[in-house]
Order: sequence, then structure tokens, then C-alpha cells
Amino acid sequence: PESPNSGGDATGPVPAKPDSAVTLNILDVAGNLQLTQGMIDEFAAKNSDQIGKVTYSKATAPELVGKIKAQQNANRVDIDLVLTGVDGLAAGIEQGLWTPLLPAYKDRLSGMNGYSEGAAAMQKLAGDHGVTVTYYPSGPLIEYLPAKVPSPPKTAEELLAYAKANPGAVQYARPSNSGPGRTLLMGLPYLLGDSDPKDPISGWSKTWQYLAELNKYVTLYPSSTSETMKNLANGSAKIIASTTGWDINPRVLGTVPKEAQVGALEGFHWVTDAHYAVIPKGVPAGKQAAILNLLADMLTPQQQAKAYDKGYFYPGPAVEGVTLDMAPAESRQAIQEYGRPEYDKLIADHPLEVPLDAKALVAAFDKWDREIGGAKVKK
Amino acid sequence: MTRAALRHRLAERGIDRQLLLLAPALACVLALFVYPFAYGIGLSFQPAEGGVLGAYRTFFTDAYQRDTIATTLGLALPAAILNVAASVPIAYRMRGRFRGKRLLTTVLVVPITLGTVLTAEGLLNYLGPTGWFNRTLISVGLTDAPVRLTNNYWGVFFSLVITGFPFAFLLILSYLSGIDPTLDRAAATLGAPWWQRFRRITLPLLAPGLATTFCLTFVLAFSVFPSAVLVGDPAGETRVISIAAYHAAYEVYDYPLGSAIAVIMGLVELAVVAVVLGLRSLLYTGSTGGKG
Amino acid sequence: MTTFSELRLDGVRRRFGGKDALAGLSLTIRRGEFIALLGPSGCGKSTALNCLAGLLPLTEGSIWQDGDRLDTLPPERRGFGMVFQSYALFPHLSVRKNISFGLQMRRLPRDEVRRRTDEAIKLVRLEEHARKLPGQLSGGQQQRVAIARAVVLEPSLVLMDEPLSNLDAKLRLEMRTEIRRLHQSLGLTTVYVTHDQEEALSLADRLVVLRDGRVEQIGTPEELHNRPANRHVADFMGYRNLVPMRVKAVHGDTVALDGSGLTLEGTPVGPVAAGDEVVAGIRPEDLRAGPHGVPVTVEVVEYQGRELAVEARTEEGVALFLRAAERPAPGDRITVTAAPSRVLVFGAGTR
Amino acid sequence: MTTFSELRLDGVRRRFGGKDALAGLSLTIRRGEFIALLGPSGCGKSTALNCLAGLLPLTEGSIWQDGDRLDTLPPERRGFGMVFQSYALFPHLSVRKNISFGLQMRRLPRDEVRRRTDEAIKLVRLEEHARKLPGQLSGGQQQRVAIARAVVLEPSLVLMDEPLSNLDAKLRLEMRTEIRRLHQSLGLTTVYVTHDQEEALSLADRLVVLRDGRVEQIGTPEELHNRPANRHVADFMGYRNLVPMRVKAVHGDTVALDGSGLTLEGTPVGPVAAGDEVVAGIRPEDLRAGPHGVPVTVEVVEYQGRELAVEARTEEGVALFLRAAERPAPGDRITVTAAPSRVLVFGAGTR
Amino acid sequence: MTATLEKPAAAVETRRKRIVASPGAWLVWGAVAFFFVNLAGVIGSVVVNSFGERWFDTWLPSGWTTQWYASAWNEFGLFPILVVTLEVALLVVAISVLVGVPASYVLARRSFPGRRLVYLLFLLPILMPPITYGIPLATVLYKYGLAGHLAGVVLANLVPSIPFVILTMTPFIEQIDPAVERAARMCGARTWQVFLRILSPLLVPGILAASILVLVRTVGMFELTFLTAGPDSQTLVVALYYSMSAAGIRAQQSVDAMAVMYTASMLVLLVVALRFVNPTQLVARVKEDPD
Ligand SMILES: Nc1ncnc2c1ncn2[C@@H]1O[C@H](COP(=O)(O)OP(=O)(O)OP(=O)(O)O)[C@@H](O)[C@H]1O
Ligand SMILES: Nc1ncnc2c1ncn2[C@@H]1O[C@H](COP(=O)(O)OP(=O)(O)OP(=O)(O)O)[C@@H](O)[C@H]1O
Ligand SMILES: [Mg+2]
Ligand SMILES: [Mg+2]
Repeated sequence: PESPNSGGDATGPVPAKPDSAVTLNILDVAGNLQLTQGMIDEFAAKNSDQIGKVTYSKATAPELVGKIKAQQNANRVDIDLVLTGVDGLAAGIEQGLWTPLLPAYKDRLSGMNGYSEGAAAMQKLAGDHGVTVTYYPSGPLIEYLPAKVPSPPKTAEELLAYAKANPGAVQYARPSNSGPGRTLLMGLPYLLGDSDPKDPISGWSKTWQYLAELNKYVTLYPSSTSETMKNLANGSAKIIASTTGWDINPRVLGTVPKEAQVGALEGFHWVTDAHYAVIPKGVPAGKQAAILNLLADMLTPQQQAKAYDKGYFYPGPAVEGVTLDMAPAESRQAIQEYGRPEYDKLIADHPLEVPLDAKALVAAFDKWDREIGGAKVKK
Repeated sequence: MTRAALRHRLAERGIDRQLLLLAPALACVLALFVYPFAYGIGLSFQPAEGGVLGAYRTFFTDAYQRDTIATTLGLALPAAILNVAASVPIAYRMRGRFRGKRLLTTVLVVPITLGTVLTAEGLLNYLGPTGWFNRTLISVGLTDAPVRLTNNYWGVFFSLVITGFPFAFLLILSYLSGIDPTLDRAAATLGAPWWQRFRRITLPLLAPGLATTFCLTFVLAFSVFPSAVLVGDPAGETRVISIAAYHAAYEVYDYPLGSAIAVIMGLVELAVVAVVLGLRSLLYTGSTGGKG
Repeated sequence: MTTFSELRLDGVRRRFGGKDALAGLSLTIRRGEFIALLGPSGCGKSTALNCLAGLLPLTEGSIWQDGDRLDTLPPERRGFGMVFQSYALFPHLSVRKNISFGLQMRRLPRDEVRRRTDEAIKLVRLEEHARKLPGQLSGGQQQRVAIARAVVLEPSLVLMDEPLSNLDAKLRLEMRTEIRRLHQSLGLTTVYVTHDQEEALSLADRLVVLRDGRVEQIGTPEELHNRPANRHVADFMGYRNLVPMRVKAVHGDTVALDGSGLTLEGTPVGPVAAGDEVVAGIRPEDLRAGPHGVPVTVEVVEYQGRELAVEARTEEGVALFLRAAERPAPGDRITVTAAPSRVLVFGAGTR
Repeated sequence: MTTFSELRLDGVRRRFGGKDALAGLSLTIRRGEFIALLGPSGCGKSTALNCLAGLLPLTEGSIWQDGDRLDTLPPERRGFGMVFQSYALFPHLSVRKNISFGLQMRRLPRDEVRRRTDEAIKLVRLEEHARKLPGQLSGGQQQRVAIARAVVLEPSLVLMDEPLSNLDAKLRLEMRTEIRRLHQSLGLTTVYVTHDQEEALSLADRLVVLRDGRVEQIGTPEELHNRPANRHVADFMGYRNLVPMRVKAVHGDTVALDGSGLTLEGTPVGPVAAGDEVVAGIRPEDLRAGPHGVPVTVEVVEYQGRELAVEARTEEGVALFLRAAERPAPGDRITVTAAPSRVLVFGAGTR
Repeated sequence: MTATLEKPAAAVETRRKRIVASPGAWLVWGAVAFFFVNLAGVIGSVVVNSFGERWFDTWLPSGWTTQWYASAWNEFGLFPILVVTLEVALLVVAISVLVGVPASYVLARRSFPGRRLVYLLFLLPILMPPITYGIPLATVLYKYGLAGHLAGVVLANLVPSIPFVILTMTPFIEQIDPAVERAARMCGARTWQVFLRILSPLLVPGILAASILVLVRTVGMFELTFLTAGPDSQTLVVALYYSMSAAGIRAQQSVDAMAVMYTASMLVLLVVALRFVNPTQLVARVKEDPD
């Protein structure tokens, strides 16, 4: 078998192609493989001269940095490609873990020029270190069963009033453990018109006040989004925070009844989300070459269409001009059945905002933990 | 002659080649535990700012962090006490021989295999607002609204009981079987009713075993992490110290603080263990008359 | 405490998994008596004692103390004292606390507990060791604590389960005298379990010999020693030579025997007739080297202080154990003889 | 295996934590001898045996086998056999495998292992039990396995550490004869540890009496029985009456004594002079009830088969143990007497 | 206590008396039953959910399917993971027994200067939560190129396992009569022969007991395994934990299916093991009271 370091030295120029087929070890900390594994497998199959074997492993984002760091300290990096969300990306940038890909190899990644507006904004967050591979506008949205909530709240104030009238009925998961949770957290400053939506500590006074008020009528903050989905399904929660992907995919999977509805609060901004590909420092040049070729392929519209998946990252593609009918049949069928035509209009009508950077986000989480989630015991 | 004499003298003190059998184990523990652990302690004294004790100061001056010690103790101590206390009467009932004992012990041991995730999932399903437990309570009419038993203190507490109880039970049953049953009979012939026999004979003899068991279950409970997140309320009621350590090390990437919290964790744990073992050394610690 | 004038076991039976460990023991114990239960390992001695103590429920039968039925009471309410084979001292309590345990259970006033404990400690001469834990005592001392713990309650009955079997020879002898002394001086009623016939003989007023859960014989030491009811009892009472022989003739009280290379006269136990196959039982000390006897070959000689113990073989190869005053050498041929009154003949009815 | 003509222990000392468990044992063991190490619990008997076996390193001294130094060899290379008190059979191996274990360790050819094992099994008469595990055997059978395991190697020396102390009275007697028989028939050299003086006397050619790690006396059974060197040995050899007295007068070989309420004549062991404080040692069986003796009060009477064992007290309250043919009642006053040759007088030099 | 010793043959009269006399027994058995009922509920709800199509606000799911097992199996590539898990567990058990048993032998049989210190040293890794030394341990292992492979996972798991074997085996060895070893020596056996032919067979129950516990602990050890595992050396518990907490949307049922598979494999191990080991003999090799 191949040694993990085949493909040459970590230093030196990156050739156009590896000398011989390499083994790629891919670590996914964002659940991105669900969208892209098909693209990768296809590329590997087609280019067996470049990629001999791909191994996939999964981890949670917080553990990513420690692991890469330990490997780099020991000079033995055996993770070649990391697929990560904003959190892992930023943490790695701050710790200097990633190989700078841009602008050096921008010409090899021509697909990056085709990014949609939102994706292009998200790519700025990655600086020179990562490549956006999938993108979606995310949320914040609210989700409910029409049978139980005949007239859903239309504004943030109405939501609060609803919560007041039905204690325990509104639920969102602990933001640091949940995508919809953090999207709601980051979306509120826009909804409420806070002074600086990018500064959770000093610019979010209305948001924190709103959350504290809401907190009075929230009985629990589950530790995962699936928990809130389950509660929605079994009726113990009536309105939960959601995103486009979390709306469609769980209904496909049967975790949430098909008839669940989503609603948007008046005047909301999308807080977008994306997944990035990064290469840890210390990956040999040959492997880097193969990865760059792989990424270039992944950014072609044909491959991007696979990102529609079963609505998990709806819509999913990061580049412009990828329509649903380019997607695999399975995807098309799922989205036709469970998707919502109104999303196109919502996406078109509401402004897109990039999420908080990692530092600010951690600070927001910490503040939420201390003042909202932890408030119940403090009293 | 002198070499033989030296060998004899060393042997008299208990030193000879047989001690080499200890070497592999000792080497493993030194290389794989002591060295990394010392490294971790060293790391905790090198925070980015605040001097040598900076990381510790950060921890202790922040009430939100400091309180995790109390939160953890508030979970681990009652759970360990309950596990041990509940095991004693059950083990006491089961120490004789009766049909089905083996089956019953085996079943009691099953929860050891469950693993955190299944326990957490099961608790969420079973004790959740529309889980079987609440459904039963409501249909029996004991309560109108579902009782909230998950995503709070109780969820974590139950998961600690489910994983800790079988372990405590096994150990205690084993210790209890080591006590010579004729002692109990001797006390009976001296006119002691069963609870006097239990209180004055069995319990004191069991005490050292109880202390050991308590320490082991306490340690298990004190380092609770996944279930504190999964079935607990990780921002509030069940923000245990390992969450703080995890947060520091993996979310803020403040390794010195993470190490410092880990060290504090170890120290608190050792303090509790030391208190318990100290109390134990006040008690009788000799043979319990078990028949070999 | 309560006393009684007699304690009656009435067909006491205890079964373990379909097998009788004790099959119908009936016995009346009079106040002040010293009864020994004697028998080989596994014969049901401990079972009998535990039934009496209430530690084992009966399968059948009943136990009566004068007019009161006792077998339905739990052990702690029978008021008996028990000395266990392994002493069963409470290892975490000092000697003094071990002894006072029972008194405290009776909720006697402090002063009286102290006084009676002191007395008991003095009785067994452990004043210097009162504060030690049992683990710090020698076997003999532990033994005495166990006895003191049992007798301090002045129980109506003391039960002892092989209390001397863990001691060495010299101590065993001393403790034996001690137990007998305590029994006499405190006026106790004692039931004593042992498998050592010498111990039973020397201590008891009456002996109960058990075998396979059944009573083989009940009688005074003299009766058992001189007239064992059958060959099993005889075997147990030191009749080491049990030789299969045939009755040649019956002459009044004695019978003439031969077989196994021997010719002897003996006293029958139970009816025998000429021609019967019988077993002759003779103690080694009754079989003496002397002129006019049966010729045997010496095999092993052991010195035993005053006497020599000899193992010899008859011409038919049957081993005989005897005593000699002078030392024969292995291989010597000597003649042996026994007084007819000392040769017991067990017929088929007394096997 | 190797044999030797003599085995010499030369000032063998073993210390445990600053305390001598064995303080300078010197002894020469001749081939074919049966030596018994005798002494109270804790006197160092097992220590001596373990030193000889090589299981305990010596603190000082040396052990020689003819001309070869032995004490530096590990136990497995000394070629001795050992029988342990608790037998120490391998619980997971069958009787046969237990016995053949040592032969396999020597890497003997299969055939020979089988042959010698069969022989040994036959020797101890366990043919029927060869396939059983030790846990399925009775105490006496286990004992025999232990012996077979030790002797199957035809060791130059067999060591036995209280091999009979776990057996019951009857079995003990039988096994004793068995051991003596094996010793004689296999021509073994044996060192045997016991605390039972009767056992030692009956088995050994020579006895070594230890006390507190020191040798008190070495001699033949007769020598020890009749002429113990001091009162401790006497105590151990069955002189249960050790009475402090004073020498009134010396007449040639005998001395006149009084004290403790007694007046007696005795035979001195070592030099004594009139006026000396001495201890008179008398066996219970030498102190007989009879006319013309010293008056004593009977306290306890025990039946012992042929005789009665009596504990009595002199007028000065000293306890005496004696034998009587007829049964006196407790409280009776009788007179006792002893032959002067049977009363040993230990002066200050022989304490 | 005697209530449990009761034999069926015991007289009806005494039996009735004892049952009435011990409300404590009823209380205890009641508590045990309550524990079991709830435990069954906890386990049952996961098992039922893992076979359920969809399960909303009802007593039972609306349909049954095994698709979640298939999807969990495929998504996580469970087969290689199971193989790795088994390899890791067996290696850890084998090495910790090989290293731990001789050490516990010395600790049980010998007294030497510093014995208590050594004992304490072996106690510490069990008393310390793995998080406290896991990170530096991973760093060290990566430094020497051991982490990221099976070797690293095995080494990391040895840290709590060796002490665990030592702690469980020491009392066990103490209870074997040392005379048996001496007897073997007197029969001419060398040290290794004593170990191989006499001690090992006698220690089998203890070794099995310790092995099972180590096995269960290793299979269930998340922290250390995660920190040192490479792409090809993940174990089941790591995969399970990801399925639960890694980003992405997964059907709850599929996570439950993973958990059930995990528990089922542990249960098989445990039940097989319990056939050989009496669970009451963990700390002491006791003979049960014959009556
Ligand atoms: N391993 C040891 N450590 C400390 N002291 C010991 C040890 N072994 C024996 N001793 C001490 O040495 C002395 C002699 O012990 P040894 O076992 O030889 O006595 P013994 O004559 O065999 O007694 P017993 O008849 O009780 O077996 C005793 O005082 C004992 O306490
Ligand atoms: N709990 C029990 N279960 C099954 N059989 C038992 C039990 N207790 C005793 N027995 C059996 O009952 C019989 C009598 O046992 P018991 O203990 O009374 O004998 P013992 O005369 O005291 O013997 P030893 O002299 O060996 O103590 C034996 O065959 C024994 O195996
Ligand atoms: Mg018995
Ligand atoms: Mg000894």
C-alpha cells in the first residue's frame, strides 16, 4: 500500500499533476460530504492516474484544530483535505493551519469566477486560505405545523407575543450546537435593527434584550437541532427555528411531518452559510496538485448540481447558473416533492448577509451561554 | 561469597530480579501517562497573558467558570452516593445463593454495554415530553402536563445512574460476598435483629469496599461530558467542568486555560477521593473473613 | 435469662436439594447436660446444630423448650449462645466490644453491660487483651473470646461447632479442660459438635453418634467406649482393627472366631450364630504382643512415648494395629493376643 | 536423582525485619534419616524448612550437600521434594497431572513419565482417582497426592511442613502410619515439621526442638521423651505439670523437693543444690491417685476411654493434671503420688 | 438475608413467616423492578425508533423498516470500522493483560521499598479523566509518529487499561495460595514455567473478568481514541459519536440504529464473557456460601 506521504515533498512548487496516483485523506467537519462525496468519487474514478484512493473521515469542527495542530507539531500531517464550515475555517486561519491557495492557484480554479453573489461574499471570509464549495442562504426561518399554529407570527414582536401566550411553545437549540440556532442568533440584529449586527458584544443590545425576554417563555434549549425537530413533530414544541435545508431534508427523512410549514419574519436578512475546502500546511506538493484539480472539477456546474442533494443545503450550488434540472434524478424528485417554490422569491427579495467571523461568533455563543442559556440557574 | 551475601541482603529487603516484571507496566505508565500529564501541567503555566498562574486566575475570577466545579460536584456526588447507596440493599439481598441469581446479575450488568449515545437517545425518547414515561403518567392520570425530565439536571443525573449503578452494584456485590456469612449468623445468635446485624456488623465491614466503589463511581460521574451535553442543559444547569475545559481547549483554542481546567478537575477529584479514602482509613481495614 | 428443664428435638429433619442432611433426630437435652454430637465429616452435625440455633429452617419435625415450641422463632429470639468453628469474631470490634455485643443487643443498662463484660473477660483470662482486635490474637485467645461472647449472655443453651479443630495439639488439650471447667462452673447446658472421639469422650455427659444424617447411638462415654452399637460406631470410637471373621462356635457370652489369618474369642454385640460372617473390633491397645497368640509380621513401628505403636500383617495379609512395650524391628514375626472381653463381635444385624 | 551421604546446615540464620526467625541452626542430616522439627507456633520451623528448600534466602550461614554448597541454588535446582501443610495441589490439574508435573519439568521421556507416575499413583493407592481434580478428593486423598507428587521425583530429600495438621483425628493417625511406611519402603531422607509432639515422637529418628528460632534440644524420641533438656522442652513433650518448688536436700541421684503445696522426690536434670528454686516436671500419666501421697482437691474430671483425666488443685492453689482409674467427683479430696524417677527437676541452668 | 437462602423444600410455615417479616425485601425488589422497567423503556424506545418509519406523537411508530440500519451501515462504512474496533480492542486487551498481569503479580506477592508509590502511580490514570491527559498524550504520540494509526489508538487506550488490569488482578492473585507456586518450584519449574503452567490457568477467571472490563472500556472509550485515531483507525464509538454530533442532518432513527448496533455488539461480547466469569468475582475470588 501507499505511504501517506507519497506524492513528494511538502515544500516546493506544486506541479500540474502528481507524479503518481496519490491517496487522499479527506476530513469532513461540516457534513459536507453528503453533498460532495459524489463529486469526489466521480473525479477519482475518472482520474485514477492522479488519485489512487480516497479515505473519508468525519469529525466535529471544534476538534479539528487540535487534531491538525497535533499532527503539524509532529510533522506528520495525514489529513490532506478538510471540508469545513465557517467555524473550522476561521479557527484554522487564526492558528495558521491552512496552506494559502490564493492567489497563487487562482488560475487553476477558474470555477471560482462563477460564484453566485452570496457565495462570492462567503468566499471573502476565507481570505486566501479556502475555497467555497457549497453555499446556501440558510435562515433564519420559523417552522411550525399548520394544524397547531393556524396563524403563525409574522414579525419578531409577534413571535415574542406568541411565546408569551404559549409558554414552552417556541424552541430553538443551543446556538453553539445548532445551525438554525446560530442563524437565528445572527439574524436577529437585522430583524430588530441593532446598531452593529457584526458586533455581538457592544452592537446587539436589542437582540440580547429580545432573547432575554423570549427566554422567560422558553422552557428548554435542546442540545441539537434534531431534538427541536423531534419536538416539533411530536407536538411538544409549536414553533422552532429553522433554515432552508433543515426544513426540507428532515421532511424527506421523515423526522418531521411533510405538512410542516415555514415562515419568514418580516424584514429579515438571510444569514448565509457555506462549506469550504482547505488544505492543511504540510501536505505534499503532489497531493496538493491532485486536490487543486479535484477542486477545479468540483466547481464546474455539472458537479455543483449534485449539491442540491435532498435539500440538505438547499439550494446548495455555489456557482451561478446551476439549475435543479441539472441535478441527479433522486435530488430532483425529493425537491419536487418536499421543496418549496416560495424559496426562490424569498431569496430574491431579502438581502444576504455573511455570518459573524469566528471570534465574534464564539463571543456571541459565550454571551448567549452566560446570559440566556445559563440565566435559569443564575437566579 | 560477598556477591551471594549482597544478593541475600537485597532479597531480605524484597529486591530481586522478579521486580523486573513490573518494568513494562511502569514504563507504559511513565511514558504514556506521567510524561504527557506533566506536559499538560507545564502547558497550564504558560498562558498567553497573566503570568504563570494566569490561566488559573482566569478560571477562578470568572464566576461562570468557577461555578462549574459546584455544578459538577452537584451532579457527581449525589449520583455516586445514590449509585452506592442503592447498590447496598440490593447486593445485600442478593449475596446468598438462589435460583436465577446469575441471570439477575447478568441483567443488572447490561447497562454497562449501553454506551453514552444509546443512553442519551433512550432517555430523550423515553423520558421526553411525549415519551412512554410521560404518556404513561398522563394516561394513568398522575399528571396533566408532561413532566420535564430531559435537557436539565435530571436527564444527566439519570444517565449517570444508568451507567454508574451497574458498576457500583457489581463491585459492592463482590465486596459483600467477601464478608464471612457466619459473622451475620453469629450476631443473630447473640440476639441482634437483622437491621442491627446490618448496621453493626455488615456495614462496618463493607465500609472500605464502599469507599473504593464510591471513589470509582464518583470519578466516572465527575468526568461526565457527552451526556451533560446530550441530555442536559449544557449552557445552564449542567454546565459541568469538562464542558468548560472543552470550551477552552476546542472552541476558544486557549490550550493553557484548557490544561489548567483539566488540572483543576484532577485536583478536585483527587481531593474528594482523598477525603473518602481518609475517612476510610479511620475505619477497620483488615480481613473480612472471606473464605478463599 | 430464661432457663428450662428440658429441650426436646422431635423428629428433626433437614433436607438439602432432595438429600437428607439430617434424617429425623429425636433427642431430649436435660438442663445442665453436656451433649456431644459426634460423627465423620458430612454426617449432619453442623446441620443439627444450626437447626437448633435457628440458623436453618427445619424441613420437618419440631423443637420444644419445656412446653413452648421453639422452631418457629428466629435465632435472635431463642436466647442460645453459639461458638462457631472459625470463631466468627467480629473483626472490626475489639475483644471487649465483641463480648459486650450481645448484652448491648439486649439493651441492658450500661453499668450492667460493663460489669458482665468485665466478668466474662476475667473468666476467660483476657484482661490484658481486651482492647485488641481479634486479628491481633492467637488462635487460643480468639477461641476464648468466642466462648466468652457466647456465655456472657448466660444463655439457656450453649452450642459449639467444632470449637477446637483450628487449634494445635497442646492448646487443644488446654482449651478442652477450659470448656469443661466453664460448663461446670457456670452450670451451662451445652451441645458440642466434634469429629474427634477423644474430645467427645472427655467432655460430654452423653454422646450422640451420627452417620449420614441418622443417629447411630446415644449414650454415655463409657457406654460408647465399651459397647459401641455397631461397627461404624466402633470404628469411630477407636476400634482401629475391624477384621472380617467367621463365628466358629458360641459359648454362652463369648464366641470363638476365625478368619483373616486370626483365631480369637470375643463378646458379641447383638445376636450371632455359629457360621455367621461377622466383624471383630479390637482397639490397638487391647491387642498386645505376647506369647500364645496369633503370629503376625511387623511392618511399621512408631514410638509413642510410653508405648510403641506397631502395624503388623497376618498371614492372610490383613493389617493389624497393636501396641508393644519393647521395640520390634520391621520384618520381625511376633505373636499377638487379646482378651475376649475386649474383642467385640458385630453380626449382620449391627453392621 | 543425586543422592548424598550427608546434608549439613551450618549456622543458618534468617532474619525478618530485624527479628531473627531462625537464629543459627546447625544440623547434620544423614542419608535415610527421618528428622522432625518440633516446636510451638512461630518458633521458626517453617522458616528452617523453607531455607533448606531454597524458598527463602538465608541471611547468614550456609548449607552443604556433601562437598557442594547448596544455599546459592534456586529451589528448582536443589532436587528436593516438598509436601505442604495445605497440600498446595495444583487445583486445575488432575491427580495424575499433579503427580507427573515434576517429571515433565525434568523433560523426561514420555514413557518414563507415564511409568513413574503410574507407580507413584499405585504407591499411594489412588488408582481410582487419577482423573479427578484435587477439589473432588477428601482431605486424606489430597494428602496422598501431595506426597506422591513429592516422592515421584525420587528426591534426595523430602521436606514436609505439618502435612497432617489439616486432617481429622482418625485420618491423621492413618496418614501418620502411611508416611512412615513410605519413608521406610522408599529409603527416603525426610525432614518433617510439626507442632504435635506425639506425631514427632512416633515418626522421627531424631527430633530437633526449636523455640524462638533457637535449637533447644536435638535427640532421639526416647531421649526427648525421658530426658528433656529444660522445662520448655519438657512442657512440649507432655510434662503438663511444671510446678515451681524448692530443693530440700540432695541424696545422690535424687533430690527431695517441696513447695506449691507438694512434697516430692525427683531426678535432677543438670546440677542442683539444696535451697535452689527449681521446676518439677511430671507427666499427667506419672502422677497417680493413690494412698500415701499429697492431698489435692479434684476440680475437673474428663473421661478418656480407658482412663480418667483429672484436674486437681493443691492446697496452695496450684493446678495439677493427673490420671485416675476410678471416677472421682469434682470437689473430692484425693492423694497423689509420683515415682521419683518420673519427676524431672529443672534447676536454674536449665530453665 | 435468610429469605434469599430459602430452599423450596423449607416448611411452608417458616416460609410464610419470612415473607411477611421482610417488607424490606419487597421494597428492594420493587426498586429493582422499577429500575428495570424504566431501563427497558429507555432501551426499548431506541430500538423501536430505529425500526420505525416515522414516529410522531403516538405510542408506536407508524410503520416499520430496516432502512435505517442499511443507511447507517453505508454512510459510515461500518464494516471496516467494526474490524478496526475489534482489532483495537483485542490488541489493547492482549497487551494490557501481558503487561499488567506480571506487574500485578509483583504488587500482590512482594513487598519492596516504594510499593505504595508504584501502586499510587498505577491508580492515577484511572482516577484522572481522559480529557486531562488526552491532549498532551496525542501531541506526544503524533510527535513520535505513532498517532494516526492503529498503533496510536492502541497505545492511548493502554493508559487506562493497564492500570485497570493491575487493579483488578492484584486482589485476585493475592487470593491464590502462594504455596502452590512454591510447590511448582519444588517440582523443578522455572519462573516462566510457573507462570505458564500454574499461574495462568489459575488466573483465567480473573484475567477474563479483567479482559471483559477492559474490552468494554476500550470499545466505549471515546476521548482517547478520537484524539489519536487516523482516517483508517476509527472505532465504532467514534463513528457513533460523529453520527450524533457532527454537522449535517441525519435522521434520528439512523443514529438510533447505530447506537443499537453498537450496544448489540457490546452485549454479545459481554454475554459471551459472562458465560466464563461470575460477575461477583470481580474484586475477590470468593466461594459462595454453600447454605
Ligand atoms: N515473611 C515474613 N515476614 C515477617 N516475619 C515473618 C515472615 N515469615 C515468618 N515470619 C516470622 O518468623 C517467625 C517464624 O515463623 P515460622 O513461619 O517459621 O514459624 P513456624 O514455626 O512455622 O510456626 P507455625 O507452627 O505457626 O507454622 C514468626 O515470628 C513469624 O512471625
Ligand atoms: N446448603 C447446603 N446445600 C446442600 N447441601 C448441604 C448444605 N449444607 C450441608 N449440606 C450437606 O448436608 C450434609 C451434612 O452437612 P453438615 O455440614 O451438617 O456436616 P458436618 O457433619 O457438620 O460435617 P463437617 O464435619 O465436615 O463439618 C453434607 O452432605 C453436606 O454436603
Ligand atoms: Mg460442620
Ligand atoms: Mg509453619
